[in-house]
Amino acid sequence: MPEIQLREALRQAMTEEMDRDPNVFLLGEEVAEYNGAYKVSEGMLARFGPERVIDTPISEAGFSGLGLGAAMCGLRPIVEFMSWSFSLVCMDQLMNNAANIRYMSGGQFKLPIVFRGGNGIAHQLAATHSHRVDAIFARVPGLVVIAPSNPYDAKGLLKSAIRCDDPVIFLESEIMLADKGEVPQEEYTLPIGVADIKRQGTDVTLICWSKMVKLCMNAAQELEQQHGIDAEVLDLRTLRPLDEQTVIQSIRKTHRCVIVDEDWSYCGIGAGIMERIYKKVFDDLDAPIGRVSSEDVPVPYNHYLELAMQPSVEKVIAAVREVCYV
Amino acid sequence: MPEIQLREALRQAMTEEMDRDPNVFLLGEEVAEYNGAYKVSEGMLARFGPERVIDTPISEAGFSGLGLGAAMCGLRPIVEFMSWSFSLVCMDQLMNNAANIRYMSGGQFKLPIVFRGGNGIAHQLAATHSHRVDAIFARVPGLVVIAPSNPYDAKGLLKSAIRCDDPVIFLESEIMLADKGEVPQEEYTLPIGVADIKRQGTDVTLICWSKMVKLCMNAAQELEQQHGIDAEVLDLRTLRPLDEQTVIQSIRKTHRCVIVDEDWSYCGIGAGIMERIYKKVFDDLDAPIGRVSSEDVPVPYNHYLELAMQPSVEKVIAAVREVCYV
Amino acid sequence: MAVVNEVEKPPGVKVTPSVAGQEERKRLWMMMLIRRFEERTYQEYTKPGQRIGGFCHLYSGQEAVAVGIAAVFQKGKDYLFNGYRDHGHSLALGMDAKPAMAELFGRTTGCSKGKGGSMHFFQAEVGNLGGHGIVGAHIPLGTGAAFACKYKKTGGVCFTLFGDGAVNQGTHNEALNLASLLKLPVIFIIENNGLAMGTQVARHSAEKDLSKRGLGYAMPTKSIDGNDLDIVISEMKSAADYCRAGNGPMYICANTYRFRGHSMSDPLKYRTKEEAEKARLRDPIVIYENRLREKRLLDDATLEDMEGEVAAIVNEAVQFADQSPHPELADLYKDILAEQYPLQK
Amino acid sequence: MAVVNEVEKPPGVKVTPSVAGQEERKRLWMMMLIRRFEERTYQEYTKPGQRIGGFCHLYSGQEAVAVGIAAVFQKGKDYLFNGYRDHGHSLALGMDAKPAMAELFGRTTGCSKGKGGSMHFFQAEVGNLGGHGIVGAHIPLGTGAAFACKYKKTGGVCFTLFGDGAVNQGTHNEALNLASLLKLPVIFIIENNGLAMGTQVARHSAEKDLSKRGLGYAMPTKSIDGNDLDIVISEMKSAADYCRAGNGPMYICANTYRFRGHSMSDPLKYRTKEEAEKARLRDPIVIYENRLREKRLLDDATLEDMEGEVAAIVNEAVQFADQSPHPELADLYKDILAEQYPLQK
Ligand SMILES: Cc1ncc(C[n+]2csc(CCOP(=O)(O)OP(=O)(O)O)c2C)c(N)n1
Ligand SMILES: Cc1ncc(C[n+]2csc(CCOP(=O)(O)OP(=O)(O)O)c2C)c(N)n1
Ligand SMILES: [Mg+2]
Ligand SMILES: [Mg+2]
Repeated sequence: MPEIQLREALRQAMTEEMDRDPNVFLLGEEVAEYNGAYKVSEGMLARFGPERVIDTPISEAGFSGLGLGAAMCGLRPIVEFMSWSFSLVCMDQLMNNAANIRYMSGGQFKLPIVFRGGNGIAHQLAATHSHRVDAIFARVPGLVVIAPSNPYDAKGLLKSAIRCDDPVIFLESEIMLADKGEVPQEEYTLPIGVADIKRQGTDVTLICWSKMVKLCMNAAQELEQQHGIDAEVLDLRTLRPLDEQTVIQSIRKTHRCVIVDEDWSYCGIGAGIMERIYKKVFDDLDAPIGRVSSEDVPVPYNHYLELAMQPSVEKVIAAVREVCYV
Repeated sequence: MPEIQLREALRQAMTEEMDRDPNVFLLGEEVAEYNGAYKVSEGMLARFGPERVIDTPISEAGFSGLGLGAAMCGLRPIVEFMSWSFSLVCMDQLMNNAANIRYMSGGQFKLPIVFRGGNGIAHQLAATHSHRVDAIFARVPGLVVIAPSNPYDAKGLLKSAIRCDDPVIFLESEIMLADKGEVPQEEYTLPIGVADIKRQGTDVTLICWSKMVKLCMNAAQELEQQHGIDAEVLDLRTLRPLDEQTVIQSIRKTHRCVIVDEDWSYCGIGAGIMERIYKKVFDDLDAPIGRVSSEDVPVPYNHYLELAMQPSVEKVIAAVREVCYV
Repeated sequence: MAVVNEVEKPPGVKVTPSVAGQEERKRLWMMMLIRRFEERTYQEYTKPGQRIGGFCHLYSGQEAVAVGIAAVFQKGKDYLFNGYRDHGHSLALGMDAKPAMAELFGRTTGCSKGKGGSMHFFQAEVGNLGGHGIVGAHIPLGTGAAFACKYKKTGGVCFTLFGDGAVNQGTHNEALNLASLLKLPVIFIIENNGLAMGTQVARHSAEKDLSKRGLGYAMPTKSIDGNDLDIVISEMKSAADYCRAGNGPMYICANTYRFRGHSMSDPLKYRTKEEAEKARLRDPIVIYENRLREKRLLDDATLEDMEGEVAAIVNEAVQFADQSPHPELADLYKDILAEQYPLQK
Repeated sequence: MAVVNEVEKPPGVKVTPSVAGQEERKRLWMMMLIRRFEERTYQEYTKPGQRIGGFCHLYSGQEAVAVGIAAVFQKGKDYLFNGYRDHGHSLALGMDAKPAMAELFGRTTGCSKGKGGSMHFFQAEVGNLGGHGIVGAHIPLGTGAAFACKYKKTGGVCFTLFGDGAVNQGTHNEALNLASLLKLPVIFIIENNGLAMGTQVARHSAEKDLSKRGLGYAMPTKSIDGNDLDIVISEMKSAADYCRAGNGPMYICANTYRFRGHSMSDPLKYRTKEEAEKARLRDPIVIYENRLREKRLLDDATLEDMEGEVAAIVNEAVQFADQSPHPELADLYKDILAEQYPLQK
């Protein structure tokens, strides 16, 4: 299988779906002539032309709303946010118009729209440009939230998201765009709402998604080699709806769990998962669920502080050893 | 002590603080000539004049930002949102400018500003007008989040919030504004960051805040009378910073806990509290922490559905009986 | 197709005999229906044992705008977005009074199954895209519907209505620039009733002539009398022609007046008796009625018939709503997402 | 006080002998300092073992705007808000090059203690209110600082700068209306460098003359040459006088050009060599330098001195930054909240 970058996987997904369905189009800042701020949409203007690959002004509320109105009329927009941090200026469009119009109209409308872009902490972009919006959107009924961890999942899940008739919040990571992974030539899609065991293990379940999966895989390796602990790495892939079943099954097998989250700990996804599963696995747990998340501070510019505030292999190993009492 | 409505308590707090400090002023939609959409600021224009009680256009991002800029220059604005649901259109001003400017400037600025208004589900206002923003803001370091449950607390906490040099998210409830309670004539303030035991109990801890406190008090009474269960009712009052100590002490005493939350359960404050305390009380618990929260659906217009989706005395009693195994 | 549409009368409503002026009478009739619907809604809302809840904003006094737009609205092609003051346009676009009233009563038979309420009337099949409660938030959606018309080359336009207070939401300006930049067929229509809740235009907009709030986007702007149905029709007609021709968007301020309070809870303290009385003289229904009389297209007998008709329709609507069932608990969980999950496609 | 300010030279910088034209030379000198600072920043950012990170936006080519504003800025009274392209105005308002460079290096000695970086330069004591990364989000803050000036009757004004792309954020329009409605002393200044990242003005704004994006708010709007320092000074002077007199806000589009890419990662593919060369002819530093020569206020020797001075200052700044310590882990948790909790006051 050819190895490609995550940004290419995203581009392939969009390109294939735009070839497949003329109602799909791409909208966002610098997606067309500049070929994408992070080159995700490179070459798509040349291929599909300015009617279907559209540069917008810096008007997130305006163009996300434009996408939503178009979706109400049967089109299938892909709206790119240069960064999910900028979605804070159009939160109402997403939390109200995207999430509620179907419900408030008694089911009269479908909203087949994908909002995608880079989420989370990149490199020294400081507090305003390093938001992790996972929990902000996963909290809201009416939305679907997806956060892939590798090129294969990213392509398969983005294709499903574009075909999905519901509004999808698709969370990428700027610093994962260059990550390489095997992606088959043949077309495929992946299911939305299904977690994936990235590594089988017996001693502890590491729950993670997006950027944190690679981190947990590295930690799992070191745990095995240095500490003889066999960790199972569970990649949620979809944050809403949450695949509780797979999570619970894994914990019932390992009896121990650590949730690794790039977000702040209070009211983040990690907290949400605990809320959803704690009662159901309470009697299966040999130790309280462990947590690794970002420090409860705004993201600083300084490189070392920025690293220090985030989850690390060391922090994951420490948390695992704690729940394993070793 | 005189009994006054919660809206009067809020008005007294603002009026006393504006009398005390000429840098305090009130800004918002319909706060002046209309005397407040919900009559919280009734009479304040007459008392303080149009320089200090200011009607704004429907520009939440504009006037919340105006307040923040003024706060950076030494004023102490009180910004009223007609409803916290409308803060979604200015989320960036709150999550970035309010929460991060101090940090990003290396501590050069204080932001002594209070944002206040009605939060949560009122009467048949439907999905867009019934948001519970508690967790959205409590998740964010750099903000202080307060949610009082009665007139006495509301006045004492709002006065402290206005005197506080940090940005405060002050969550009221439209349907509590007419609630009456005793408020002393003498001036007083209440501490920010301190929970309050509203009812001493030995069998189970009910964690709640704002509207849910009254609900839990009623449930506690019925639990005692009907089921012989002695519930402790813990009113958080401040959602950030969370008073973990009081919460943990109570659970160590009762060994059982139910968190009652008007928000959705996934990634709400209830989830946040579990994240913060579960590990610390794991060995003290005789049962997994119980939960009562709103159903995972947008808020419907129909009166009966709207009630059905929210926490109720019955739901609280059922949850308590479950954790008490009776 | 006809330059302007016929008002569709619900079955059973007899059409007045004389043929001359039939269209005009039907339009008058529709304004009367809206007025009657709103005034009855007021009664139902305020009477003991209240069966209507939440925020409810009445359209009385502004009827000419919605009926004028409906006259040029091409069903199956065009779209309309509005704020929460949406009963009038919904009836004008052909919503039956029954599902309209039933929605206010929160019943399953309501146009939004009782989940949306007064602020959220939708009728997808006629292009009525709501009914939106957050001030200004629907204006970008209007550019999106217009985008769809252009993308699919349907020749449709999107009428995007909002109040005078909504021009102060940034979404308004972002939408204007996008629409003009992409040359989208959208007509931005301010229903300027002089007030944003209790705030007069002069107290919420630095520029008093609201049509000027559309300046700076290289699109034509215009201020019109929103209480004169004939003017509204002709202005909307030429605006729609302009947009359909691919010239991009247009910005129209329709000046009107609301007779009732902002919502049910509004005591109208900010309004003098004199102002209200003066306004009554410019009642769009009275203006149009007199014009038809002058043109000898209307006589007392016919008007009486029409009044009887609209009264009957609204009575039936209330009965229908009252007898309709409330949603079931299970409905709480329906209409949230369109798909079943896990989802593979 | 002086009509326009003297540029304050850091101690140790010798002032060129002849007294005539001293002010003018100091302004030229400040533009040269900014240019040198930015070009050195470019080198430091791009050289191996990179010590500057994150988004970094250079001001080269736009110096006349910041230096012109600084000439009329009244310290202790006035305020300035800007976007993230903020090195130039910070130096022009008197920030020492050392804490400026140290901030880029992320050190504790930086103007924001290494927590803000390039986009977040602040200097509270001179009224430099930043340095803001979210496009358009600081424009309402500018109206707030102006509100404070009016509330406290200080006679101060707030210079609120933003890029051409920021006019498309709704916050821009909400701020304009609020400022005009409340008659706030704020000067809205578009630094129109022709591009929002890779998007030319004509592709992001329906209205090509950006000064017109300020229409509709009953405030004066104007388009000026932002590359001619004398023009900028006189226009800012009259705008500030207008605002200080209590007339409300003013809207100015200063047309300029950025020599470098949008940020460090920008390959500048959207720009032809010809365009870039043409722009060089309108380099604000060259324009002003030539004017001073024509006026016989500048000779080669003096210019050489000045070049030596700014080079030395920037060199020292880099050394200073390089030798400054990184923040400690404990600093991560400082400067978040001003108070200690639990808090009772
Ligand atoms: C973003 C937002 N802010 C505030 C409100 C509360 N609100 C509802 S209607 C209204 C007044 C709107 O006036 P206008 O736009 O003139 O419309 P009209 O009611 O006159 O038809 C306000 C302030 C809201 N719904 N949304
Ligand atoms: C709300 C928001 N959207 C997008 C961005 C990403 N972004 C940063 S700068 C920029 C271009 C701004 O151009 P302009 O306003 O002309 O300022 P200039 O860079 O030319 O000085 C964009 C799109 C952002 N920071 N904030
Ligand atoms: Mg109005
Ligand atoms: Mg620019």
